This record gives sequence, structure tokens and C-alpha cells, in this order.
Amino acid sequence: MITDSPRFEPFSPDPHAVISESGEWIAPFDLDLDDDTLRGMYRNLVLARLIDERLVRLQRLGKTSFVAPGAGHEGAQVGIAHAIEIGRDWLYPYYRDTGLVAAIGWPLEKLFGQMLATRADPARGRQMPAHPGSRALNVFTVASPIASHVPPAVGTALSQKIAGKGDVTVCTFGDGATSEGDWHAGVNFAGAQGAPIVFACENNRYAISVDLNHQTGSGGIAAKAHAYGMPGYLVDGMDVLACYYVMREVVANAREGLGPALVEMAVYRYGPHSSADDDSRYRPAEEVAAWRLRDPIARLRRFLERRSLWGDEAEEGLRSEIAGELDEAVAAAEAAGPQDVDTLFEDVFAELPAHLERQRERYRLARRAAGEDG
Amino acid sequence: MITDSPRFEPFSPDPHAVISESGEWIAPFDLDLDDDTLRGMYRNLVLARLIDERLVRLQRLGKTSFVAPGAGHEGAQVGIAHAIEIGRDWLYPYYRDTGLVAAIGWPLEKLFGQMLATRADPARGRQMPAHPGSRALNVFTVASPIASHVPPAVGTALSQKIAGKGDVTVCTFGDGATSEGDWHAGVNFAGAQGAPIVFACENNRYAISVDLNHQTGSGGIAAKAHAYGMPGYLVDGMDVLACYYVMREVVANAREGLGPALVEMAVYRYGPHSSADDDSRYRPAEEVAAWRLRDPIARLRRFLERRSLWGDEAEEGLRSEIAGELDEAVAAAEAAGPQDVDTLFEDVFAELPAHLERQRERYRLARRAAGEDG
Amino acid sequence: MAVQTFVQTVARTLMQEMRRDDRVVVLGQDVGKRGGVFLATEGLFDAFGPDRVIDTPLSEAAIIGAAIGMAVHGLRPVAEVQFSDYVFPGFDQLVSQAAKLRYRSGGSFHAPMVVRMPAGGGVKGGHHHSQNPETHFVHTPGLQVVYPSTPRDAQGTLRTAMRGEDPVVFLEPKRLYRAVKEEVSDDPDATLPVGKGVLRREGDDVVLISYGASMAETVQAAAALAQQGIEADVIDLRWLLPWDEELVLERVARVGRVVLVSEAPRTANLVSEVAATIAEEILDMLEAPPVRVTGFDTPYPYAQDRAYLPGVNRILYAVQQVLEY
Amino acid sequence: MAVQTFVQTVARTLMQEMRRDDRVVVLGQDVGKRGGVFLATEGLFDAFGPDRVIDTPLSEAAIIGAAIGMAVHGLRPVAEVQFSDYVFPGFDQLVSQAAKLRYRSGGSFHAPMVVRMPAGGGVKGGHHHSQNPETHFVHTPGLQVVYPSTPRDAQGTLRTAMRGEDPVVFLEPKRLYRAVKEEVSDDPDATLPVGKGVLRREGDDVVLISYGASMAETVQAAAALAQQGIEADVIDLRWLLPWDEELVLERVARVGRVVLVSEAPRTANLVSEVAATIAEEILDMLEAPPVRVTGFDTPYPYAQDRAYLPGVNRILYAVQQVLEY
Ligand SMILES: Cc1ncc(C[n+]2csc(CCOP(=O)(O)OP(=O)(O)O)c2C)c(N)n1
Ligand SMILES: Cc1ncc(C[n+]2csc(CCOP(=O)(O)OP(=O)(O)O)c2C)c(N)n1
Ligand SMILES: [Mg+2]
Ligand SMILES: [Mg+2]
Repeated sequence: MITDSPRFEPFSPDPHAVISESGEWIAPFDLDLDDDTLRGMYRNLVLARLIDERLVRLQRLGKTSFVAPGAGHEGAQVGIAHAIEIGRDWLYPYYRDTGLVAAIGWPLEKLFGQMLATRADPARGRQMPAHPGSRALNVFTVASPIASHVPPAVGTALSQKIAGKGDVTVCTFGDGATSEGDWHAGVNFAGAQGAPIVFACENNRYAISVDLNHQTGSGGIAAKAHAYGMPGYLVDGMDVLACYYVMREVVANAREGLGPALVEMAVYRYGPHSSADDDSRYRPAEEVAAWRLRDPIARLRRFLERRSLWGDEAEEGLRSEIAGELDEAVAAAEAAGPQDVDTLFEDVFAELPAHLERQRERYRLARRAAGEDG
Repeated sequence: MITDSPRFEPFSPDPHAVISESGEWIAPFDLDLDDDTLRGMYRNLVLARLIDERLVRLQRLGKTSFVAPGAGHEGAQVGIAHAIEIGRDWLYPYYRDTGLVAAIGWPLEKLFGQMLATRADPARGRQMPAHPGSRALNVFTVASPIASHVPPAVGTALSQKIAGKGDVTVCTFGDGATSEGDWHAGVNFAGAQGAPIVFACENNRYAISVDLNHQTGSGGIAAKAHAYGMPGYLVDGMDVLACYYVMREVVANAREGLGPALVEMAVYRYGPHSSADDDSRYRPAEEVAAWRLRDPIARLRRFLERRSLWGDEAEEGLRSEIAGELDEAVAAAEAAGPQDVDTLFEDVFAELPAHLERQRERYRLARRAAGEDG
Repeated sequence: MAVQTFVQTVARTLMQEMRRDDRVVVLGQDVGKRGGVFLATEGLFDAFGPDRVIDTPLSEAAIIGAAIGMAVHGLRPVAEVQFSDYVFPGFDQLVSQAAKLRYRSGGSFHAPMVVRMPAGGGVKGGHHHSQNPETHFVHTPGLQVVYPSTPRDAQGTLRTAMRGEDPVVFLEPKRLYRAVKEEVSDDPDATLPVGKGVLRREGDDVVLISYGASMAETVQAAAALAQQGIEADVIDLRWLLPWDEELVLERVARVGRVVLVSEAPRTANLVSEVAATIAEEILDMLEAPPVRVTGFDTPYPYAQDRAYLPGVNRILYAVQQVLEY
Repeated sequence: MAVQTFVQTVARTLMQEMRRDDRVVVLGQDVGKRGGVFLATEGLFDAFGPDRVIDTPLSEAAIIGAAIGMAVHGLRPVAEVQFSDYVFPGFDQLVSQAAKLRYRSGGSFHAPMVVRMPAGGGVKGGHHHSQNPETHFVHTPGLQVVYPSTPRDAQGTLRTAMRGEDPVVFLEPKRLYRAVKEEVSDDPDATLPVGKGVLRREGDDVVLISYGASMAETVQAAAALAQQGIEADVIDLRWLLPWDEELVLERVARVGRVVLVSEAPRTANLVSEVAATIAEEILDMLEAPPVRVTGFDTPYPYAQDRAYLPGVNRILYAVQQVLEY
């Protein structure tokens, strides 16, 4: 049962967890989620993992140029997705959050359209893969410069505060992002104004090859909340329910006007930083293997199995169902076809200014002169 | 007596002080400074105050274009000056630190030369008043963009660490500076690397008109050290001896390889932000009056008087001595004469490149054509 | 018609627009109680309170970045950067976020916002209170850039900027803040078109092109020339991106001689672009080389504050060169 | 003579200079154990350890700023910004501190340092991994700027930059990192002079001017022209600030026709400056307008990665215009 009083301590030395590695409920409060919700969370975890695997395959086939694998982050991402009001609250995710945008229901055709930069991409193929965004779902389109979305996220939260309707913003990022000046600038402004925003760090202890101890002297991320006068929570990011419950609490607090919070979710990325990376250069295989044993999907499955909510059959059904959805989505995204060359001149401003019109025209002439299409 | 064990607790709720408002020694350790040193500190406090007053007068006379009054900050600045090894350690001060550079013995003729932008300025009149710097004394020339000196200060400290000679860097700034991204970037890097640097904040609770609660949600500055894994100390900045002792301790720690620290000195600026400001627009006169009662000069004087180290006669002598020095320094600075116009093209690069030579030449021709000198 | 200085016009236009549209918010350092260090936001805090006139922490990234997120969410923020020299800690927010948002999101999001900043030298501020950073903005696709030189133009362009759908960098010539008073329009909807410059004076002997603070010296130079019987066409670009290619090419083609004035550093200055465009488009109409009079390629010096500027004498010298060619 | 790719040359030149001068340190994101995301610092960490090859936090302001403070204190830092698109969070350190330090301190302090950054498009990176920010640097007095296009030039200019006394922004054309191998010098002191460009090819019909990544297409265009019997002079500017005005004016005056190529956005591009200078200095020698072929004034698109670039066809089209004029 949810109460108004905080259930989680900020600045705890150990990460908050609500289910054990073996799948037991270990929280000092009662589970208040119905079975369908729990199965829905599980589905989202598996969906995220399978999208990830599909993307890696598409990249190897040369169909997409870049992948930022999310495997190992699903617990954090799905926990966040279930803690917000979709379509009401705002999300400012980062490039590794494919599992998050899938979990809030961003249509898979668009998701793969973005990855393949076809006409199925609502962003018209303008950005690299792994840069989702949705006006309809209030998902601010991901940008590559690390932490550059943090001050804008705070602006949206300030706007929500002014509007006074109790809407909140959730802004996610990695551990490395916390070193950027823009991260500090944004989080500090939120603290000074008591903006309704939750900063959620998916701390996988590496920024590409740079480990956490080269990133900061603070040991962890939650402690940084002290600098801004807000509570900082450390959560076991491999425990999707812990992520969900902590997020639910801080989102509720922000909604009620109690101000921002920083949540550190201890996760791990199983794969390389991206399809362009070779992580064996900087981290031991044993470390990866040890974290894989703590898999968030396996953990929730154990929890569900203990409650007889899941089994091999359900698992098989789910996986083939999702695989079918992915097949369809990829096919639809591909079928949408490539972006038109001339769209490259659009959306710079609300209206096409004369100088861009001239540049477009001249480019057409040059193409024509060279016997190219157009 | 100095011991190796820390004498001051980091993150104390109340500011550290070693002498009371009425001038009593209240520290739990023995004073270990000789009388001359104490009188020297007092002299530096008065020197700082009198320079300040002189500058305000020069500005009103139209002899300088800008003043950033330091009155109320002298305790912090003189405390810092006495805690470092001058000429060995490095200082990265900010524009309000006139009292600091005077206290480490920067020649007054140069100081006023900088203020008046005459040839007595080692920086050749290139910057606004209140931007001191000295190669000989390892004082990195002040720049106007707030906090932009913090990452360079960390670089110097890293270089000192690599050199391994136990030299340290002290970097000062105001409370407002802590909101800048560059401040965070620098302090975080220092924390990650354990660089031998002390960050000293002269917290006067205002950044021009913006008060501390609009600046940050953290209530104070020392707590921000948590974010970087370094100790943060809160000190009564109106107690010069407390500033000195805390600085001495953290400088010694940095020298020994124990890493960086953040020191918050609670001060107040009696005057407006600068000669261009009108502080009555944003703060009550009573607040200013209340802080003036806590004056660091009066406080040390009471302490000295209790020990019979000071009296009216000494005070009069000191003030007229300093006044004479200031007269001389101002006169010498003025006598040095204005900067030559053509120096405007120098010091962009080590050597004058062809394009600047052409620009200089063309400018000479234009001046000649207009019947101007040159 | 009210007679106002430049800075008063900024404050009053902000006041009017905030009354007209409650989505407008103002944010920046000292814009609240203090009314801005130049008083460009004077009176707003008392009129609209802390929700709509926000004193921010000392971080340009926070100011510009928050403005983006506000604009995305439906507000119409006007951010102030205290001096244009201090835009650089917030430059990434302008370049990586504001400028590219509409493009990179395929139009899903856009940021209708204005970033105001006092610019230019001649105020004894040294290089960190005197720079003219417009090149950095005009070279960043996705930003509109305005740099008016008179109260009337400030009124019209600021309104246009605030009512537009794109991020606009609005530069204000601080040394002209209080230099002149002029009548401004009483029409609460008086706007000026995007991308249009204006002829300040007409003449057949030479075209002078400038914008922002340097317009003052350019107009003075034209007056001095008139005394010698030389009639100059004077173009105030006013909007720097898009800039008024049509007006420039038309006038320069007619006259055949042109001097371009800007107080930003010379290399890759906006007037380099204008000169290059003139050479590319109407080479055959030129009777003399397009000569540029600019700030020097040095940081802005304190002691030689005025010497750095393209003053009247340097403009006249260039005109003489162009006429004698 | 060793045959090396561009990126190998960078790594090996760094290695040689670090051996030669123990004041040289390298810092940046992933430059240590990882050897850089492009392997431009491969081997350095093993050879020199964590004191001289420093993996930094994810902050370009920390990287560039710390390099300044190290340089001031006597080291010779080479900082890496992982992509030139990510220089903007550290841009203030470059503009406000590095560029102005010698000037503002009257020569009391200076910062001999190099900031390396892979730049340019054609790698399917979208606008945040493809930009060419050189205009921002050449417009900032106090910075030297280099953008070589071949392994040999990279070797010589990087050494010159590292041994110089000024802050240098060193741009590396990432799409050419592994595109060609060429022989580089074995002379451990092989340097190239500051501010000097180079003629890649000689011809009398038209001068092509470019630099950095676009040199590849420019040289290809020249080859295609040669097949049609048109002989192009090809200038690789290589040093962008100071740029080689002497070489450019001499060759363009001789030929009278010029096409300028740069993949940065068009408005206020470095080639705008070059074109404006040509028009200002040698107008009468021109037989056709100086035509610029540049990146478009849009953010860099992902889907039309190659279309954005000034490719061979666009260069040929411009040459045809200039020749038919
Ligand atoms: C401003 C900026 N600098 C550098 C990069 C290059 N880069 C991309 S991802 C990354 C590491 C990010 O690490 P972290 O924030 O921990 O997120 P993770 O990838 O581990 O989820 C870096 C350095 C960038 N995208 N933006
Ligand atoms: C990057 C930057 N932004 C804005 C300014 C304008 N400015 C000068 S001083 C100041 C306030 C600084 O306050 P604080 O750091 O508390 O120092 P104090 O003046 O109180 O000693 C501001 C906003 C600046 N110099 N640099
Ligand atoms: Mg990480
Ligand atoms: Mg202050």
C-alpha cells in the first residue's frame, strides 16, 4: 500500500532492492501491483532485450550504421517507464534508452524507422540510430552531446511548475554525463527552483572506457545530490521493481511540489559501448560475466515463477510473439523507403529562407548537370 | 602546536571560528603564531581595506573605470595569503581578490598600474581594472568570465602533482561561480585525480543581486564537496585566523598528497557589487549594517588589543604609513604614462603574424591620413 | 509617439509583449529584482512576479538550456545573457540544442525563444565585456540573428523575434543603450520583417554597409562625406541571419563601390560573407574592390578601447581608397 | 620511410614527441587504456603510463581547461576532444582562456598546447559527429588552426604545433583517417612551417582551393578535369590560421579563375574570408567571380550524409560556371 510518507531513505550506503537475487520479496512494505502489471513489466524487459539483439543483428547485416546496446540496463529503463504517467509527464532520455521508449509504447515501426533512417522515422532520418523522440508521448528527441539535454529538461520542468498541473519530467543519463558542466548547470538550477524533475542515472560504471573512479572522486552518483539540496537515492538497477518503486516515490514527491530528486541506478552494460567499440581493451571478461549473472530479466522471472505467474511455456509464447512484432516492425520500417534528398533543406527554420532555397536550387542544378536524379 | 592530525571537521553545521567576536581565542588548540606574524596579518587586513577605499576614490575621480570593492572579504583573503608559500604555490584568484594579491606582496605600483592601465601594468593595459596577475608570484592573471579559471587551476595542480615536489594551487571564487559548468568540470576532475588544490569560496551570499537561495538549493557551498569526494569546510570568513588555520591545514594535506579540499568562507561585501552597481535595489540596508558589525579588521584588532599587541597609536602609525605607500604607488603608476597604441597588436601570438602586421600597417596609414599621430 | 532610449525600448517592448501573451517569460542573471545590470528588464519583476521573471543561477548553460525546455513545453522564453562575451559557457546549448532541435527532430519539436545579449565595445570593458560574437551565430544553421542599431528597430525586431517560431539571438549594441533617444511606435503590433535590412541614407558615390553598434560611426562617416560632397548609400543590415542579400546586391550593383563595416574581428567576419557574396554574384558591377573595415584580429584591448573599433577615420580612409581606385 | 595511414601517423608522431620531450602529456576521454576511440593515441598509455596519458572525466571544459593550466605550469599538453562537435562544452575555455591568455596577461602567461579533434562528415554520424567547426576557431584571435589532409602533412604540422608557443586547434579529417596510406618522413624533426599552404597540383585554367577532408574530393575533381583537358591548380590551405594569403593571391592572380571548397556551412565560412580577400586584394586579376562550394546552411543530416558534402559533381559544376563565365 502506498502511503504519503517516504519509503526509501536517501543517501543509503547500500542500494535499495525489493527482490532478492533469487526472486524473493525483501522489502519492508507490501507489493501493491497486480499480476498483469507484473507480467507487463516482464514483457517490457524481454522486449527491450530482444530489440537490442535485433539491432545488433541489423547492424551486422549492414542495415543500420550504429547500435548502442542496452542489455543490462533494462531493469532501470522499464522501472522508469512504469513509474511515470505516459503522455502526461515528459521524458528526456539518452541514446541507450531504447528499452525505455519501447516500454512506454513508442510504436516499433517508428523505432526501427529511426534506426534505419527510413521514412518511418518521425525525425525524417536526420539523426544517427539510437536517437528516438516522440511529440505524442512527450519524449524529447535524443541528441548526441552528452548531458546537453539536462538544462532543457529542467526548463520543461520549470514550465510544468509554472503551469501548476502536477506534471513532472524525468531525465535520464549515464554516469559519465554527470561530469559535464551542462549536467551541473541543469541539476543546480532545478535544485534552486524546486522544479518537478527526477534525474535518473543509469550508472554502468563506464563512460566508454573510462571507469567510475576516473570519472569522479565521489565513488557514486547519488551523493552528488548533496550539492544541490535534493535527496539522492541509490538503487539496485538490476531489480526492476526497486527501480520502479523508488521512481514512483520520487515522481509522486515531485508531483506534489516537494521538488527534484536524483536517483542512481546501479546497472551494467553487457555489450561494448557501441557497435564501434571493443570493450575487451579496457575491462576484464570476468567482470562482465559476473554482472550477467545478476540479470534483471532472470531476477524478475524468478520472482514471477515463485508466484506461479510465469513458466517456460509463457516464456516461449512471449518470445515468439515479440519476435513476430519485431519482424513486422522492421519490415514496415524498411518498406517505408529512404528519405528524399531534398528534405535535407527542410526544418532548419519554420519557413525556408531565401538563402536555403537558393542553395537547394543550385544543388539541383549541379545534380542535373552531373546526370544525377533530381 | 601543529600536528599532522586534522584539527577541523569537514561538513560542520556551524562555521569554524578560532576567535570570538569580542576577540577571545576560542579554538581547542594553541595559537602558534608569533606576534610579528599576527601584526603582519593585521597590517594586511588594513592594507586591503585602504586600497579598497583608495580605489573607490580614484574611480569617483574618473581615474579608473571600474572597481570591485573587497571590503568585508579581507579576513578570507588575508587568511589565504598567509597559508600558502608565496612564490612556490600557485594562486588562481578572482576579480574581488585585490586584498589577496596585495597581501602576498604584489608591488603596489603594479597593482595600481593595472587599475589605471598605465605602463606600470605588467599586463600592458589589456584588461579591465581588478584583473591582477603576476608571473613572478605565480598568480594566474584574473579573467572576467566567472569560473573560467577553475579548470586551468586544476591543470596547474595536476602538473604540480606530476612534478611531485609538493607544490599546491589555491583557486578562489565567489558563491555565484559555483553554478557554472566550468566550476563543476574543474572541481570534479581534481577530485577524480586527487590533485593538490584547494578551492576557496568567498561566499558573500550574493552574485550581484542573486541571493544564495536563488543560486543553489544546497544552502551553502561546503556541502558541494560531497559531489566530488573531497572534504568541505565551512569557515567564519570574518575571522581571519580561522581562515588562516583551515587553509593551512588543507594546504598541508594537499602538499602531502591527500588530495583537494573545498573551503567555504562566509563573508559579506559591504559595498555594491561594483562601481556600476546599486545594491539598494536588491538588499536591505539593515542586512549590510548587521554584517559590518562583524568586521574582520575590528575582530582581529580586539584580539591583538587583548594581548596588548595593538593600540590607537600603532593604528594611527600604520594607517598613515600605508596611506603614504598608496600615495607613492598611485603616483608612480600614473607617472608611468599611458600604453602605446600599437601595443594593441602584440602578444596575440608569440610572433606577429603577417596578417596582423598588415592590419597594424593599414591602421597607421588611416591614422596618418586623418592627421592623427602615428 | 514615445521618445525612448534603446535600453528603455527593450524594457518596454518586453513589458508590452508580456502583457499581451502570458506565455512570455524572462530569465537570466539579475533580470528580476535588479531589473538587469543595464536595466533592460526594469519593472518586469514587479509587474509579473518570480514565476515569469526568473533570476537564475550564474550559468549561461542553465539559462539558455532552460529556455529551450520551456519553449518546447509551450512557453515563450526571453533569456538574457548578461554580456555577449558570456554566451560561451552556454554556447553548446545554442549550437547543439537550440539551433538543431527542429531539424534533428524532423519538426517534432522546436524552440521559439529569444536570447538577448548586450554586445560590442567602446565601454571600457576589455575583451570580456566588448566582443561581437555574431559570426559564431550566423555560422550556426538554425539560429536567426538580429543586431539592431536604433530604438525603433529594436522595438520592431524584438517583437518579431518574440512572436516568431525560431530561436533568435538578439544582440544589443550596449554603447548605444543610452546614446540616443528617438520616437518609437505606439502601435502594439509594430513589427519589422525577418531578414530585411534598411537604407539609412541614399547616395550614388559609395555604399556603406554595417549593422549594430558600428552603425553610429558609419552614419557619422556618411555625414562627413556629405560635407565633402560625397553621397553615400548607407545600409543597416539589422537582421544578420538571414541577411538582406537582395537589398545589398541591388544597391551595390547600382553604385559599384562598397565599404563594409563591422567591429568584430576581421577573419571570417559576417562582412567577409557579404563581400564574398557581392564578388560571387555581381563581380562585373564592381568598379572597385569591396573593402572591409573591421575590428582587428586581436582580443579586444582595454587600454585601446576606442582604437580597436572601426572608427570614422578608418571608414573614411577606406572610402577614399574605394573612390580613388 | 614508413607507410602509414593518417591516424597511425598521429599516434606515431605523438609517441615520438613524447619520447623526445617529457613535458608532453596527452589527455582526453578514452585516450588511455582504450587508445582513443579512433586509436589515435594507441600505445601511448602502455609506453608512458597514467601520469602522462590521462583518461579524463567526460568534460571537454575540464580537458581543455586543464591543458591550459598545465601549459602555463610548464607542460606541453596535447588534449583530445573526441569529436570536434563536442568542443562546444569546452568552447569557453578555448575562447575566453586559451586564445586570450598571452594577450590579456601582457605576455606574463601563455599556453603552448594542442587541442586535437577529429572533424568532418561522410561517416554516417549525423550532425553531432560530422561538423566542421573551423570558422569558430579562425574567428577567435589567439588560436592557431590546422586542418591537414594527408599523413605527411599531419606529421609535419602536428610536430610544428606541439613545438610551438601558441595554442593550436588541430583538426583531423576523420573520414580520411584510414582512407589512404602514404610514406611519411623518418626524420624525427620533420616539421612544416606555420601558416603555409601547399600546391597539390599545378594548372593554368582554374585554381581550386580547399583544405581538410574536402581535399579528397577537390583532388578527385581536378583529376576529372584533367581528363577533359582542363588543368587545375590545387591549393591545400592546410594551416587555416594564419592562412597562406601569399600563395592564394599569387596563384589566383596568375590564373584569374578560382573555386573554393569547404564542407563547413556556407555563411561566414573560412572560404568566404578567402574569397573576400581575393576580391579586396586582386579584383582586377579576376576573370570570373570566385565561386564557393560548401556545406549547406543546415545542420548536418544523417540520411543524406554524402549529399551534404561538396562532392566532386558540385565542384565540377562550379568549375564549369567559372570557366564559362
Ligand atoms: C559532449 C560529448 N562528449 C563526448 C561524447 C562521446 N561519447 C559518447 S557516449 C560517451 C560515454 C558516455 O558514458 P555514460 O554517460 O556513462 O553513458 P553510457 O554510455 O555508459 O550509458 C562519450 C564519451 C559525446 N557524445 N558528447
Ligand atoms: C560567465 C560570466 N557570466 C556572467 C558574468 C557577469 N558577472 C560578473 S560578477 C557576477 C557575479 C559573481 O558573483 P560571485 O561569484 O558570488 O562573486 P562576488 O562578486 O559575489 O564576489 C556576474 C554575474 C561574468 N563575469 N561571467
Ligand atoms: Mg556509463
Ligand atoms: Mg558572491
